[in-house]
Amino acid sequence: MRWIDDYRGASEVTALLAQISAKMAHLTQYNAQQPLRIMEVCGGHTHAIFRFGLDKLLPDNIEFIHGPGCPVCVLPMGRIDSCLDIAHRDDVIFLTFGDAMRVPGGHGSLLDARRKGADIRMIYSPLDAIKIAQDNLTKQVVFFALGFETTMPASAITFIRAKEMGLSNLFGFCQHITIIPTLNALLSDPNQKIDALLGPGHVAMIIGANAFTPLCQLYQRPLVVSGFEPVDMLHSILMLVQQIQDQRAVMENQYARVVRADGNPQAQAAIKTVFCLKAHSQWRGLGDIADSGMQFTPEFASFDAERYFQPIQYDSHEQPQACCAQVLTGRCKPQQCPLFARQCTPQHPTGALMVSSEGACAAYYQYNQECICQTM
Amino acid sequence: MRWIDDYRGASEVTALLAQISAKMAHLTQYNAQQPLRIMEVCGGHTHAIFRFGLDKLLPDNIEFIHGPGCPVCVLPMGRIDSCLDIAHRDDVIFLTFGDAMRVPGGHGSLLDARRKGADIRMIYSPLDAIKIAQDNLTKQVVFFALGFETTMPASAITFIRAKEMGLSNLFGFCQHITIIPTLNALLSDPNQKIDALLGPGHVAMIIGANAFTPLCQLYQRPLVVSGFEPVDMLHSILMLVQQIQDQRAVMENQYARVVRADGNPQAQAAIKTVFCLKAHSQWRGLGDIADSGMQFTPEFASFDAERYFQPIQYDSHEQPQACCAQVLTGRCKPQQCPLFARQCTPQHPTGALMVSSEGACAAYYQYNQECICQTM
Amino acid sequence: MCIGIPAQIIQWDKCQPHLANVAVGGAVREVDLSLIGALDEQGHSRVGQWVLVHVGFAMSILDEQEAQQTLAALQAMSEVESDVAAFLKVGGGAHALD
Amino acid sequence: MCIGIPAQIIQWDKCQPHLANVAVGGAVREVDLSLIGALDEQGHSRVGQWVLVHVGFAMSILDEQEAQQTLAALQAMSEVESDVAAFLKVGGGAHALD
Amino acid sequence: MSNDVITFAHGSGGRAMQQLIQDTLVRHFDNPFLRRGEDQARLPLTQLASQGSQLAMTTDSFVIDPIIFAGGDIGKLAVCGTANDLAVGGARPEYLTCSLILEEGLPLATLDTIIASMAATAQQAKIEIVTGDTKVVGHGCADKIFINTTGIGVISPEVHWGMDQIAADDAIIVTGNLGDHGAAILNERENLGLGDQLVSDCALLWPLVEPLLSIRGIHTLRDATRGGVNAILHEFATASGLGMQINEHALPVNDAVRGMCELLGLDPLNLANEGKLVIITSAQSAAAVLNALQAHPLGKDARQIGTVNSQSGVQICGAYGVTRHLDLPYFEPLPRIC
Amino acid sequence: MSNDVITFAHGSGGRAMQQLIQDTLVRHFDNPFLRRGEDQARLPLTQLASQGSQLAMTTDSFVIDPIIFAGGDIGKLAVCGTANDLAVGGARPEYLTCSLILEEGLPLATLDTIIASMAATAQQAKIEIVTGDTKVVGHGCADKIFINTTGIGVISPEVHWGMDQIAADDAIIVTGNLGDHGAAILNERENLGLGDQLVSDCALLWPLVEPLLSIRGIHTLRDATRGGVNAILHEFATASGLGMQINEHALPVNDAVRGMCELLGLDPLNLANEGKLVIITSAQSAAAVLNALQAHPLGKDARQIGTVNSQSGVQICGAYGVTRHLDLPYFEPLPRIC
Ligand code: SF4
Ligand code: SF4
Ligand SMILES: [Mg+2]
Ligand SMILES: [Mg+2]
Ligand SMILES: [Mg+2]
Ligand SMILES: [Mg+2]
Ligand SMILES: [Mg+2]
Ligand SMILES: [Mg+2]
Ligand SMILES: [Mg+2]
Ligand SMILES: [Mg+2]
Ligand SMILES: [Mg+2]
Ligand SMILES: [Mg+2]
Repeated sequence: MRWIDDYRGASEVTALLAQISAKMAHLTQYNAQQPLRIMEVCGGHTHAIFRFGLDKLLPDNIEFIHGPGCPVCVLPMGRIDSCLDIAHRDDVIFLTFGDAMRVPGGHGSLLDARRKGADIRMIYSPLDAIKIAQDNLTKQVVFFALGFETTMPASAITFIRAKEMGLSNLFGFCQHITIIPTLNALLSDPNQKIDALLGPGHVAMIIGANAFTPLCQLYQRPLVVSGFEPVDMLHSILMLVQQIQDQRAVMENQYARVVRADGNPQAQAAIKTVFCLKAHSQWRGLGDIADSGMQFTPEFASFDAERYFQPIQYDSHEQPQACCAQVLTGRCKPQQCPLFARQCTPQHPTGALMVSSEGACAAYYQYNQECICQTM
Repeated sequence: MRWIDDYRGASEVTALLAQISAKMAHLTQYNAQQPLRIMEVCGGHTHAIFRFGLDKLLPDNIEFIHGPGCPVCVLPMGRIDSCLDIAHRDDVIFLTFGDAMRVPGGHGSLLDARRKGADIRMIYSPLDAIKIAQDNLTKQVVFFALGFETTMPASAITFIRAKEMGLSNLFGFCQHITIIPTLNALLSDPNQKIDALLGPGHVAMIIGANAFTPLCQLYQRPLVVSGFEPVDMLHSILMLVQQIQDQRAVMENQYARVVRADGNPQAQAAIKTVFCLKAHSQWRGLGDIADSGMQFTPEFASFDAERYFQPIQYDSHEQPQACCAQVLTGRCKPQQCPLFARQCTPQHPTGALMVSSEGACAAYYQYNQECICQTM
Repeated sequence: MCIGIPAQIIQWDKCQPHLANVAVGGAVREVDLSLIGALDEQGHSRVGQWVLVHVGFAMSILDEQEAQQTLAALQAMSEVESDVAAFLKVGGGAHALD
Repeated sequence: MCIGIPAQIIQWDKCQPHLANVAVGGAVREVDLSLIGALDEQGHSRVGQWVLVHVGFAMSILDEQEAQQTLAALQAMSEVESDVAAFLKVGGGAHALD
Repeated sequence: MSNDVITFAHGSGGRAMQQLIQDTLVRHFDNPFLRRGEDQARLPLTQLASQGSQLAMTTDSFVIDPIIFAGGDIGKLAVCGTANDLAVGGARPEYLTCSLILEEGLPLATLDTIIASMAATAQQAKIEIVTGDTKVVGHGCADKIFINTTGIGVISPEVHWGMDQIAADDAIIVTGNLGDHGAAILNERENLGLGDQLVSDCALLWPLVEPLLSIRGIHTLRDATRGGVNAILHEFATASGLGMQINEHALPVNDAVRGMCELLGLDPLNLANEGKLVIITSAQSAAAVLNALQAHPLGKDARQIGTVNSQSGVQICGAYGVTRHLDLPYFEPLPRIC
Repeated sequence: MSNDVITFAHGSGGRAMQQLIQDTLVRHFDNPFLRRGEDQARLPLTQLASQGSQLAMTTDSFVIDPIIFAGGDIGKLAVCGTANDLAVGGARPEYLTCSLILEEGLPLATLDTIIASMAATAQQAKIEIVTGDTKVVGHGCADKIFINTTGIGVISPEVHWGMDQIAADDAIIVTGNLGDHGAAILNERENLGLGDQLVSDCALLWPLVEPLLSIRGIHTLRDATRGGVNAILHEFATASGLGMQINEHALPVNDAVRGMCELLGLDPLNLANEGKLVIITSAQSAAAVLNALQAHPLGKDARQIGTVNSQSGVQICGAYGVTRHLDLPYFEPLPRIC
């Protein structure tokens, strides 16, 4: 398929690996014990790294730190429990992307709730929520609006349409979160071990590549906004290595075919109409981060499921032994968590990093645990 | 089983038949063309006549006219449609005796509605409704309170209990009807052909045998309150024949082991607390009859499903060719209805007399239509 | 209409005085006694009594004496009438009894 | 997170201007164009254009020129680098390519 | 919490399903056919062919509510039902398949109970359950558990039972009380609260059938399940073109079922049985058949209830000598109350 | 109005059921076994035994939603699925049973379409549907219609296929594009609106299997249904104790399925097929097998996707030469989107 296969070519991958290896061979400050640590911010990148074996192909003085950019992995248990509270009410149809179905809250997952009789349905597009609400006027239809900036505009347009149509039985449970405050929080941690960042291409598509520039300046770390195919990612890594070699620390945009410097203005406008920043938001494993989550604007407050249903607000008691926070911040590897592959498995995840195949722990479990690490 | 088998003995049946035959042989004004016409008021009697073949055993100068005492058979289509309207609402659990499940309204039966998704359940006792209401506090539980005086006290006690318990999610759709105004209407019809009446034993158990005395006096017809076993019924018929022979027309009570002259005072009190007469009620096939139906008293009006749900009130358009009215009033036999066994069958009943196996038409269809009428 | 069946009260618990178990043949069912009273006129439990049951309620107490009288009368009649019956059988009406 | 896939606009109906059909490989799906505009800068239909699709919306128009340049540069590099690749293969790192 | 009930994972073809199959089905049914784990069981055909020249094959799906009831459970029923459909053809039940449709949320412990019950019933009858299938459907897309069993066996060479053998003057025999199963199920399903004397008669009937193989003059037999004895008599009447005449007073009904039928206006002839046969035999053989039946506990209440005549349809002769046509109800009987 | 949908009456054993069986099942499946109307079909055992010494028997329940989909319907699927489970054992499918669980409210016209489709599919394969069963459950107690089919056939005497034959260095072959059925169903069930190029591959595979009977060196075959090719490879690996190594770039996937998988983050290896085989054959026979397969339209895209090795589990070699273990997902895959 065009635009995909173009960026999976073996010869380009070979060449990029060669370039990277050659450059890394000269950066002698990095070795297998003290590797160059690149955080891929986005779960999509994490998934691609394992799917294509990029970690195995790269020289061993490069190491990936799997970042917080998987909306499912950073979802606090208490938020799922609030969703369950709403979904279990009579006359509620609860809509979610497939991604969130298995995330465990303190009282089970949405999949468990459906098993107990709640009407919970998977959708592909937020627009599907409008159709379902129209078809079920005597029910309350609640859309679990989950995701980073990439997904926000789709939610926003959906509620703008609902408002135009006067649809009063559609609600949103807003769990939209924004990545830059979280990167700020991570990078300002004195214990962090991040040398460079692979920037999230699809978030940048909305907010613009330039939105990442202040981060680079403030923390003096190189960041390359990257596409999601192997060639994209190796190309971005090469650009990062080049910056390291040049001792620069700037934002560069490898994914320019998709990402503009200023992003998508229509999408930004839609977001601004429907959502505004919340003072505080919880992130699983990361705790409270100021200005990192969204809520409905006063103009759209009538769509706010939390306002309408007043669900119980649960505390998110995480398992004390779980190392999700350390894994998310690059301070330990999944297999160093005492629960990994024992108490915490994809079938019975303790932490959210084990739920989505974009979560670092699930990816390690699926692709690495039994990996024979043999190359042809 | 005691009290049942005692009244099914072949020797008693033989003796009674012999007595009746002997007496009827002397009443020469009655012959096969001009028989003595006895209306069994109650559907329970109709059922027993066919089940035990009493019509075949009796001399052919006695003929049964199947009366209006089957609550299902006189249920107007419009009332079923109002039930359907309520049952289809979200959050309603609709409870009914099995008897009413298949009765066709203009928009199908309760069984059809359940097929389309309505939560409709069969119960054996009105008290079951209390349990279901307690177990489903977020739903509205509606009990279809159907039946003659026999069933009214059970409904009444149920709502008295619900009131004591403060149960606010239980309602009654009241289709309780009372038999005496209807017998009055039938007997006052100048075209009626009723010579004597088998009185409904279980209604009399509640209202008392004496309640039928005025009818006998007013219309000069013998009436014997009868039990439901073959010996009971033949005994009652013998008593009727004796009155005819003696040219008397009084109320007699064959069923004294169950029925007191003044009925059951507790039951009457319960009815009076919860229900009162309505000015007008529709009867299928018989039209409007004054003072023949019940409604909730003002004190119990909060339980009235019609008040709470304001269901659409449907007209009861009956099939113009259907002869239900004539059959109910003894002016024609089921097989003389042009729809009988053609358009109107137990699987697809046009008229209500074809629904319940206590309905005259269903009984004819089931027991008589193909009957070989052979005796051993 | 109104199926009513004779049943014998077989169990009663004074903690739930308005309820009792009755037997209908081998079937046992809990019924409500409110409409006949939990206790009899002498204030005794009704266990052993026969009642008529409809939609989960005991509606009437069966009157044994009344019943005996009727049945005795009928039996007497059936003895007297055996000749008539025999006559009917031989004479061959449209019906007969085995 | 945020799966976004390139797709080509293959069908558009001016009666429903905010909707179009796109092809992703052989799969066809209706997407919403609101976030990129139903028409291009010249006021023409976007049929034939490539867009990035996420949750049923076209989120960005793929820039062909930009893409050509990058790919050309990479291809050039891969030709130049064939020696390096061969070296790596022979020299035997922890990894290799077929 | 979520690991002790059936989830979609148990039906997805993935690891959870393999585990369920091994831990529950293969464990309880354990036999070499199943252990091979192929897509099909491979059965000794030559050995089967040595027993006779006709292979009997039958299938039934079981959808009962409640799934565990007085006298049995859906697992026992699923084995007995199919085994009995083979037995009534004169075939000893040999091999069964077991196909499960499970509703998301079914407790694994319940499933285990049911499968253990199937295994125990099969073992008692020396039946091997040789292949199976498991599907999981969403909450509200099935009612807890449905089981299909399909069975095969070889028809004993000396028997030629079939509805085409039915002849006028044959005796109609039932092997015991009517309606026990239907009454027990109705009582539990509709919460009628009619006590614990209503118990399903669910049983394996081969032990009752086997002694009949050698009796000459038996024309056909059938287990009287759904629709009761009435439905079977109608099938016989339709297939043979003859009349089935039964005597009401001869019908065996136990006291609890009779009580229930009086209370709810039902007829035991229309209630299901799961351990009763209707047998059509020549009048001369009736006594021998009854003797053989009554010698077995499952047949102790066996009796002749009527005779085949040259008319048509099903006729019932009441207590006072009136004979009437017995209609086959169009519907499953509903309680009549008010 | 109420007479054109399934009602409880159709499952009650009464007249409505008899009518449904005659008008729908017996009419479409028409054959002498079924027409006899006994509780069990009586099949010619002697004739079966003349074809071989092993009887293959298999069962499957079909619970698909939607019941009619691009490329087939639940009826066609129910015949193909069970016939294919016989075929992969080397047995020509001979006789099938058909057991229906119907939800109250199912339109009779829909049922008729499905039964007609079963009949047509069976006829095409010269399979007789010899006995059946019909149950009706209440609204919300099943999902429209579930079908169980159980099949038997005689295993061709020259074949000894089985997982116990798998050996290191064997070739792993698939007979065509992966995931067509799973993709088509997911698209329709979840209303994904991904166009009409997603079509189930539901097909009878005996015509593809028959030419393989005479090829020596074939070790085992399996239709890759639920769980996809991945699940079958795991079964092979577990049963044989050997490793299954496949090459990602060799996997045949059609363009529409690939598009869908990219959009939803799915892997075609985990998607169900209903017309594809996975074949393990000795390396020497691989070419002959591929030739035989490619000569048939159902096998035109057949190719070798990997080899058996002496390790364990399933390994996949990616485009850049990295080999990794391929996990068998614990769950049915859910779309990943946000
Ligand atoms: S293994 Fe589980 S608990 Fe441990 S870090 Fe990973 S997700 Fe968290
Ligand atoms: S046959 Fe039908 S329409 Fe005619 S009188 Fe009877 S119930 Fe009414
Ligand atoms: Mg069967
Ligand atoms: Mg059966
Ligand atoms: Mg049977
Ligand atoms: Mg299977
Ligand atoms: Mg359920
Ligand atoms: Mg199978
Ligand atoms: Mg299969
Ligand atoms: Mg298979
Ligand atoms: Mg059957
Ligand atoms: Mg449904």
